[in-house]
Amino acid sequence: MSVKLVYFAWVRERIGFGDETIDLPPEITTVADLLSWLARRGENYAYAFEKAAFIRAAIDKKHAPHTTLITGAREIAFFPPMTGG
Amino acid sequence: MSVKLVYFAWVRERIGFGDETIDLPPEITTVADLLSWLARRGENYAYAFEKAAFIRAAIDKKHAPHTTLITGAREIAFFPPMTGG
Amino acid sequence: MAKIIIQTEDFDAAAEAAQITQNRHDIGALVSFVGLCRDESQTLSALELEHYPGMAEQEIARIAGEAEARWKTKGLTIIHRVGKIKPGEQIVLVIAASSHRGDAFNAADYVMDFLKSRAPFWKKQHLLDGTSGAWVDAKDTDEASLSRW
Amino acid sequence: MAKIIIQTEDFDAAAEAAQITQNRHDIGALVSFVGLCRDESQTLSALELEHYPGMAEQEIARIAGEAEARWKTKGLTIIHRVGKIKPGEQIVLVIAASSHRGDAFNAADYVMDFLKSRAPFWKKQHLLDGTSGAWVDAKDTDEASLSRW
Repeated sequence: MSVKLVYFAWVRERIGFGDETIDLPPEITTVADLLSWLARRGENYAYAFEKAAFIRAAIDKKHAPHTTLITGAREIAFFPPMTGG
Repeated sequence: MSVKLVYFAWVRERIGFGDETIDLPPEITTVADLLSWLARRGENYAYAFEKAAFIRAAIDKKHAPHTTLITGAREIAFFPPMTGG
Repeated sequence: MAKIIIQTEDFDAAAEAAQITQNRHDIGALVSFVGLCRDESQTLSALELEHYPGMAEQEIARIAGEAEARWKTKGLTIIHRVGKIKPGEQIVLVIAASSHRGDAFNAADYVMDFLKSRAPFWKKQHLLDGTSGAWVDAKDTDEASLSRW
Repeated sequence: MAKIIIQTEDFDAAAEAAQITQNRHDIGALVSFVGLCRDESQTLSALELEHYPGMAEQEIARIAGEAEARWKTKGLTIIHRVGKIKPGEQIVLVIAASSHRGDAFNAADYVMDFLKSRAPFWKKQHLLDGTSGAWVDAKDTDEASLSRW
């Protein structure tokens, strides 16, 4: 499955870029799976996701808990807790 | 004791004027006493104070429950529940 | 210390807000409340606001002081108009400034609640047909709202 | 339907309020919230607001929709700035209009609470000494505040 990943704030800064499109192995089925898999892709990812439980995710621009299935997702975002307003 | 009485809103309209200075008999010691005494002074007062429990009072520009002693008061106000804001 | 004004003229909420925030970098939240003259039935010519001079200012100052003691405000402005006010016109302004939004929301909300039921103002309706209508009744919900605090 | 804008330019709270109330006589209460860039330590050059385009608008619309379903609003405007914002400048505006003050206060308060913790915006500090400071941390109190609703 090919999916667009987007990163924001210090997640983006730590990874070094804002988006990428990657092919996911079929065993990656949840947001949590994806986070663990990404964290093993390199030091930049490991640094961005070192506190995985802290990272928020969105699937196709909707908030998604880590247990959410990513089946059919076109865009998955990872970012720190929000600080707007 | 001589005291200035002031009236507002429909209390003022029913009594027919906004203020008066009167001499109070010594047996009038509380706001409630004064209300009952005034209600007996004429039809206009009786009409204004027909629902005495509903009328609010202030002594020297501070809210005063009906049980408040009026000793030393210079100005006593009577008015309906407030509707500002 | 709150800024408190009772006046017949209209007020400029934006100018009052600017006066609180100008040249300051310590205000993070500004909550403004504007109360307007409503007329859903389209029968109203104006509301006439009567007040108890002296007591009104004093009572608003007391309410403002309680709000300032309870929440960390960095500015508090209260303007209440009196006299005839037409439908759609502004009646009352409360602006509360603070570092954080919670304090600003609470202070403005608190002041408005007590202003409604404790400040000596009364509203009389003047109707479009030329007659003077009833005095506006106090609402039980306004008195009940005070128990929130 | 709420008016929702994300923009780099500053906003005019008074003009937005006027846009909601003009030619209407059914609005009795207007609550405006303005969030400003604070800098009590006097070390800040600017906050840089980053957002997730598309999701930010969608998430604010969802929050606004919930507020409109929950309280009787007659106008709801939300403007959030992005990009660099200097100390003392405006960041966010929420205006809620209603017949009665309770609905207006609640709707504005609710929108701000969820905007803080659910809308995808992030703040980075740029310091006066030319360095880029840390990203602003989310506050536990903001998340906790949501349980009020």
